[in-house]
Amino acid sequence: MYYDKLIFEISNKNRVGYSLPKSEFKNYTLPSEMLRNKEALLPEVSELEAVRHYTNVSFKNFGVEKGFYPLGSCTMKYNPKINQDLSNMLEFNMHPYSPAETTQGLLEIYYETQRILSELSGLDTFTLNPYAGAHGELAGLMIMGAYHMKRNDSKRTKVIVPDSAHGTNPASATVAGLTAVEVKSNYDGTVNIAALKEMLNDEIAGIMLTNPNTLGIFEKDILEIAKLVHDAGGLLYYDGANLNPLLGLARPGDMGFDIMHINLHKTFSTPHGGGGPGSGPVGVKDYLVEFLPKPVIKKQGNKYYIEDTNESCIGQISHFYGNIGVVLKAYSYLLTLGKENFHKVGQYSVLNANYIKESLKNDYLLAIDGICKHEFVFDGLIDKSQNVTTLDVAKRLLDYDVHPPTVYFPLVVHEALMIEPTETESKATLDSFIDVMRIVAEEARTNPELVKGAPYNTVVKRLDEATAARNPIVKYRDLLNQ
Amino acid sequence: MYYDKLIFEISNKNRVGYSLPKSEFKNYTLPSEMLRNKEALLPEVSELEAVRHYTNVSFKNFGVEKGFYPLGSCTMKYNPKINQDLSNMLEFNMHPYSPAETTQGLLEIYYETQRILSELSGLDTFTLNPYAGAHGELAGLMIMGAYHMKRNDSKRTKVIVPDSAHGTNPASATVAGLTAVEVKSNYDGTVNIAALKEMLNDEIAGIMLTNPNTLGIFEKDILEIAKLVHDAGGLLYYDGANLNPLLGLARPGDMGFDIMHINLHKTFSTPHGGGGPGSGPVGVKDYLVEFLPKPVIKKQGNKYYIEDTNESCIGQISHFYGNIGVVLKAYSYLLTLGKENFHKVGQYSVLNANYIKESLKNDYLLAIDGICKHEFVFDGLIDKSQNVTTLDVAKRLLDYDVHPPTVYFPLVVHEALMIEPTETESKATLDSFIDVMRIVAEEARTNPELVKGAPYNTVVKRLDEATAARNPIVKYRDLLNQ
Amino acid sequence: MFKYLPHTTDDIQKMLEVIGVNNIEDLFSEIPTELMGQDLNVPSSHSELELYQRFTELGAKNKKLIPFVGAGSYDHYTPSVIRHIIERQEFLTAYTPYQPEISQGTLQYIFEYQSLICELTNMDVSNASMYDGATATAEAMFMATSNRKKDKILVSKTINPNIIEVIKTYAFYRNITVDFIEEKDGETSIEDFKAKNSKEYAGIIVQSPNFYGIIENYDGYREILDETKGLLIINSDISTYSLLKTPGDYQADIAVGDAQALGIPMGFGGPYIGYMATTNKLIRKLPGRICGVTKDSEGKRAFVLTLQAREQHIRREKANSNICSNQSLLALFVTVYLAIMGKKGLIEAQTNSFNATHYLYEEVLKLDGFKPVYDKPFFKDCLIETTKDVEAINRTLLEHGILGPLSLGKFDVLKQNLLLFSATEKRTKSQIDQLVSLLGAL
Amino acid sequence: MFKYLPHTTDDIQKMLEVIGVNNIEDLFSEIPTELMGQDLNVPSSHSELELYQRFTELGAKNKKLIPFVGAGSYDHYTPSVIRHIIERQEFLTAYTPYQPEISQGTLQYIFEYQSLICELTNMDVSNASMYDGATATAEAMFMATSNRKKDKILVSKTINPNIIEVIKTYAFYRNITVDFIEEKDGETSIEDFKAKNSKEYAGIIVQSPNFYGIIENYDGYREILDETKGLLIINSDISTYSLLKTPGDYQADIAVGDAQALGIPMGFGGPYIGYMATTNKLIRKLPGRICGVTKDSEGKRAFVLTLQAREQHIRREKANSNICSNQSLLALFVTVYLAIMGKKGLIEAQTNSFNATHYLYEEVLKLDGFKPVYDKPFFKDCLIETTKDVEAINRTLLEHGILGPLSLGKFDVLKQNLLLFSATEKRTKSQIDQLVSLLGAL
Ligand SMILES: Cc1ncc(COP(=O)(O)O)c(C=O)c1O
Ligand SMILES: Cc1ncc(COP(=O)(O)O)c(C=O)c1O
Repeated sequence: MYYDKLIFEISNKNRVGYSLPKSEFKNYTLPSEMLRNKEALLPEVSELEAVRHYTNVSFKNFGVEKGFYPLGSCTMKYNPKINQDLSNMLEFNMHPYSPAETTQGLLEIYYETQRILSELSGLDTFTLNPYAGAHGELAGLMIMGAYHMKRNDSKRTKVIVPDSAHGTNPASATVAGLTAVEVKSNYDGTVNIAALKEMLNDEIAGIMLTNPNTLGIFEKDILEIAKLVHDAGGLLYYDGANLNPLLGLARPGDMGFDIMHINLHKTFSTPHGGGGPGSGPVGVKDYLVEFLPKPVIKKQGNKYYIEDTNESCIGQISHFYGNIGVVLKAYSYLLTLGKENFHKVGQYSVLNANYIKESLKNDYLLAIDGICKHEFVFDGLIDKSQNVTTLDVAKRLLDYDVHPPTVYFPLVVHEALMIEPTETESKATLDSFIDVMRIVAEEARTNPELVKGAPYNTVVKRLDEATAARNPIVKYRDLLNQ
Repeated sequence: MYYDKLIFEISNKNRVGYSLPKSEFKNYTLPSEMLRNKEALLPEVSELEAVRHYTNVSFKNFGVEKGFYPLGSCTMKYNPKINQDLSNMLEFNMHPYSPAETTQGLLEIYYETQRILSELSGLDTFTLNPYAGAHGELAGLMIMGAYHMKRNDSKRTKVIVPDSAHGTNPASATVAGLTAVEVKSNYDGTVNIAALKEMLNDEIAGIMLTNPNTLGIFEKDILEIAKLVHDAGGLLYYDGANLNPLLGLARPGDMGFDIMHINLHKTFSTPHGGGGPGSGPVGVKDYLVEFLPKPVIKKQGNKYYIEDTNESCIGQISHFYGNIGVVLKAYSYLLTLGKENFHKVGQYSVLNANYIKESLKNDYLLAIDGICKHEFVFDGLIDKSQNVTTLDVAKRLLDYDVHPPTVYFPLVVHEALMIEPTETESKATLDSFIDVMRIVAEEARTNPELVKGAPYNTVVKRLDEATAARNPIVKYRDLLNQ
Repeated sequence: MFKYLPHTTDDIQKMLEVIGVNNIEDLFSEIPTELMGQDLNVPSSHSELELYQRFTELGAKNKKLIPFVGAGSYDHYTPSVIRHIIERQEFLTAYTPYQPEISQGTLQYIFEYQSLICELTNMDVSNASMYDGATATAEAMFMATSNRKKDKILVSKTINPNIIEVIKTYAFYRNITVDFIEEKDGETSIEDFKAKNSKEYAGIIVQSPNFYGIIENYDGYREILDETKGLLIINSDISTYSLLKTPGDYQADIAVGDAQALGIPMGFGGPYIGYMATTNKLIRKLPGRICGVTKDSEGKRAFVLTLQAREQHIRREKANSNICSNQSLLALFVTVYLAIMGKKGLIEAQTNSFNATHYLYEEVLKLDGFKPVYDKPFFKDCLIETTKDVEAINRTLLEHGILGPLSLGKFDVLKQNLLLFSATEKRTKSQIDQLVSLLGAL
Repeated sequence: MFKYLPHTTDDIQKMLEVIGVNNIEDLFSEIPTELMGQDLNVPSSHSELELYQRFTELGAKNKKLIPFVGAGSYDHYTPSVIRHIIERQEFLTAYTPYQPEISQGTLQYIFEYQSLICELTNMDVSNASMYDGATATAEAMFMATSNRKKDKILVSKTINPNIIEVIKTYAFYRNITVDFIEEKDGETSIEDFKAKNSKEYAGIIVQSPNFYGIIENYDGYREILDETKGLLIINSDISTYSLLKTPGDYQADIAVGDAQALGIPMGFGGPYIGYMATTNKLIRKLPGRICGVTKDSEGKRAFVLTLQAREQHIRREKANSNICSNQSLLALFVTVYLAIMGKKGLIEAQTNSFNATHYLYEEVLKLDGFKPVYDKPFFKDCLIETTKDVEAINRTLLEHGILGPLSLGKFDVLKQNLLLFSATEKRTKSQIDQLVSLLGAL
């Protein structure tokens, strides 16, 4: 049966679900004008009621441990349990102001994680302070800005961003006080060198690239691009949200990138948590290290310490040192993969993507032919005669207990179905996905209305999103007041 | 979609899901005739495959945190998370042969748990060695036997067991080398005093009672019964599998019982785990303490120690000291309830049962009128004209996401539906159960075929149990060989 | 073979055949060879036993301390059930709820979270979370400057200096000018505010309880701002609204801050969760995700992400915020925390913290060498001045397993002898008495 | 109000009205008043914080030790995923699968468990679990005596003495006579067996690897027993069947023992899990639950408890066993363990343990004052005789955080100087070297 209750709707006056020790202190008082005057409507439930409620709520979700989750650009790989266990160790639950002598373990993890990321990426030093990918982009672009300012080259305010880029890229540019300008792409989303050359001038702060790009294509002229941008006085920013395809194989730093961010919640397997917490470490080449946001964790001899007095840095972008709990998990994952396996992540994620691509290209329209990297994009069904859209396909997949691919991104592909299988999936899982995709394609041909009416097996059916936006009901009190 | 795979069916040659450190030792060898000659067919899956498999398998189960579980005689109360957390503390994961000086914490928990159980039950000392209720019964009946033997009264080999008793009672008697004899009951399952008097003689080792009995009725003449049995030279055994109804209110020891067991996995909320592990502590009066199975945990001054040389004891009934992991959880629960709440467990479990009983007695046939204790029994629907059975009702409840009550037990009630709500359920939950039960009764009247065909919303429908028993397929290889 | 990588050689061979290449390397042939094959100085693969070993060693390099400091990270009690719920794979491993039909779990808790934030702050609408209280405050500044089309903002000096640092960083790169309002007796000076406020400013950002733990009073702020059409942005540790006057009571435009004090472990500073709530008027300026109620095609109540046109994935360079992933699982954490603690428990936990801090304050002030700094009502941080050697104080306390107060010298060399203490409901009387006796013995 | 008890006074009032009584006490009016209202000397209710505190203190009263002893409880590695799976509420909080339509989860893992036990033992059918290896062995004895209709059984003296104790207890009360087969050079004496065996006995119970870790050879046992129609019951730590000859290979009738060594934490002795498997011929004599395959009304494969007519809830006093709740969750534990470790991992873990124990054996024997007892192949326990002071040995080791060997003096005063060592795959070379050097320095 469909569980449709809100926690507020099972609440009952005077019920409790908590326990606290009896207070040992006398009651101190506050002037009454400082007190809130309207009681907050908070739940009153027993512990069992709370647990049962959220357990039933959880049943309405789809997680990686239920089934295949080929959500392009999101790298939904397996999130090992051991990372969770280790990050929960009480020894790591320290107050952020504990002196360095009492937090050497935590500081070592921070330091070592950034060091391993440096090795893997070919950039020299990382900060783990950014909270997510977009936050990393922001910090990275601030560094780009700071670099030019320090050189008194502050008319450089434009950042080149391809049209296929993730939405956070242009948005981060804006938030960092820069102006995003688009460069023409080739048909496969790679940078058009001629167009690039034309754009490069002394107003260009740099270029932001995802490589392989969001179409899954490696920028094969990257060395030339890097030279062009550098020669023009700009810097290269690498959106490494997803580092899977090249992990252990090739490094952004060696390609000429100066700044990058990595999403630990993608490549390094920290769970997405329904939309965070993430962690978006930013790495830079040596000549940019001074700009990294403070506080900075450093090592001297065998001791780790926190420096927060660096003058030339971009400033502070987080209250403390970032999402350390996420870093703990990533560090555990890095150690587990280890030297022996990093490159296999790259290889198998690419193998899996190409296998699906080749297996389905007779039913779905390949946006770009040829070898892809860890993900690729279909432009919907090949047979468009029945007007079955990418959205319809996605919804129909729900009925087969598969999480749909990313849809309608990247924007450059009209009916985009962006597929990223990740390396942790077996051939059997890929094969059953391929089967389901073929069945849906067949259904679209033979029974298009079936597909357009999907999903049927989910707890709720297609939703009316328009009404929700027209008349937003965004809290329980809005429901009460209806 | 129905997940129907066995772990063997997703296995793939050479795949692994484990990691071990590289061995640092040279390889020693064994004579080849000592080695197994047929390779075991064990799974070969990746960690994700294993996790995803068992997650999907878990979706096919119903647990207390999903919904109401009024399974009579099983006391399906809420199992607090904190008990789980505390029992997992690494500090308690000791080798059982660790010397007492290194396990004082564990021994204290063992000792204190038995002491609190003693207080609650009015018996003087407990052993926590028995692994489950039936195991406790066995140990308890051995103690009964040992007592008579020690007194050279060994013709006492009969144990009186009412017909309404749980199946383990007579079975335990047999396994303990005693003979179960049935005493006539009154209509409400209570002991017929006249019949009892007639049975009492010098072959009677004792009597086993559940009080309140499995029909939920308190044996109000218990003091008289105790006197009769004691005067006849017998002992009284209390099946305290479920101590809920009298917890903190009245004590078996005070009623005259000499021996009892308690199921920690019922009254004291350790999770049932799909059928164990349990823990069935056995308590005895002072004059029986010498018979408790060894090893025995004792206290001297502030120190705890293990004694395993007691000569008069019944012997050893477990390899070590019982299911300590279960004891840890029960101890945590005992401390949480505490003096302030024990009696409320008794009160509310009884309140809840009576509330349901009164609310449904116009639709379901009450086996026994009047106030019940923590559980009670319906003899199926009142309206039997449509031949809708208790089994049909139970199956139909599945469609409403309610776990059915215990069915066809106790055996003395033909169409038994045994309902035990427990104290952790709210009035709202009881009300919605009552609603569902009424709906099902109404369906049975108006649309009996609907009820007889149930369930409809479960992952599998009614099962063919007869074929399974006729031609048992009890392992994967049987399926392969089909 | 490796436990996270399922492919056998046989699998790989079959897949390569379908793709039509000979070996895996062929899938990387477009990558310039000079880029390939670096030898990496990285640890070798750890088995689980080795990993436990390593983390146990690392854990042992930290020293467990009993904290008597808050200053943005509070050692509150965490109900045991929370971890069990948020670690259910259904919640933990899901992505952002882009496919609402199979994400009703995430969407529902976001809706509950938004409802709770609105209840506590007395505001109309909350988003689904921000990174932390500091970045949320910086985003509130952007919201204000964008809405008011101004490039200046007023910020009170009584705000936590780390939050000020983040505001400054965000402001600097986006060419926003931050002007500060002076403090007076430990509070934001309303006189200075009146003096400085003008139509040039998008509004003012204040914090209460402020960095010193002092509860500020914003009566009159609304009126002052209405004259210049400025926005009132109030930052707070949200747990304090269990007892204290809310942004809604002050007719604030934006309520913002951290929700860490709702039982989130100190965790060396993160993950925490920034909250942000505003008025109906400003809903379309609110950054981040918002969940709303709708119906499915059969009329069932259901939840969706709504008003997405505000967000970066649609507006791209025109978006006012770049936030994408946020702190969703912590929103669930906070939601379960509030469900478990409930109306009574939240108040009890905060009242106990309040009382414990006040007891600490009273007892420390009885000692020689300690005196009050401001005579203002405070909540669960309190400021005490000492004539003793601050380093010696903290060293002694550390030796006894105690994390002592924060010296404001960290932010201002002149304030070396001002100590910021805090006690939560987890601090027992005997712990506080020990602290006091250690301080007394110095 | 209390967190586990949801009723408010208002709820209670309404419920009492429906029941038609005035107060809760009225629900207990039939209970003699002299039985009611005892004042109990029990602890008062602990909040979670107090409970953590209490358990932390209790935990600190134990001392973490590195064990070099097995003897029925082995410190093997536990893969991290197991706890996460078995603690899913779907598994953890369910009862015995009496309603198969909503218990397919439990039933399926039982079926997998049974399959795995059959694979490892090479037997036809396994039940869904027994309490522990010792009680399972006693139950095997009952199975044999009941099946053979005899009241005598032969038991080898090389069996773990605790198991023997349990066998003796169970036998004594049920009037079964246990006669012992002597040991010879650390093994069951086949000569003594031949000499004592007769039609009076239901069969023989042996253990391999036996208490000393020695791998016994049961060639010829089947033939000896066939002459008297006796049953062959082999007890073993099931993990050893990863490498060793199985009960099936010896045509045993019952395979029985403990499965703790499949990664179950030592846990101070429990919960562990007894396994029990037999031949098709004896399936109806097998105690406990058995899960079988069937179909549902739509033809889907599904699982049910089957052959329930054997069990106590149906046969009552005629049942041959009283077992009801067993160790179901541990059956899931073992199943997940075997899924994760798989064909290769199980062998690797056991081979590493075997090698570690042999290395330990070799190194200790190089020391003065230590010498071998038997010259027989052993597995992961090994027996060494010492001329040194056994108490001093264990005291010294304890001081270094090591749990030393088990002195057989615990069971036989004459064997004080026989030490039973063990090492698992968790023991590193440096740990063993430390042990050896401590022993050497004595
Ligand atoms: C290519 C790319 N860049 C940037 C981001 C932004 O990362 P986050 O959501 O962690 O802010 C994402 C993920 O959504 C991404 O896929
Ligand atoms: C009344 C009664 N007695 C005894 C038992 C046996 O307990 P266990 O299953 O733990 O052996 C039970 C539970 O099934 C019971 O309900």
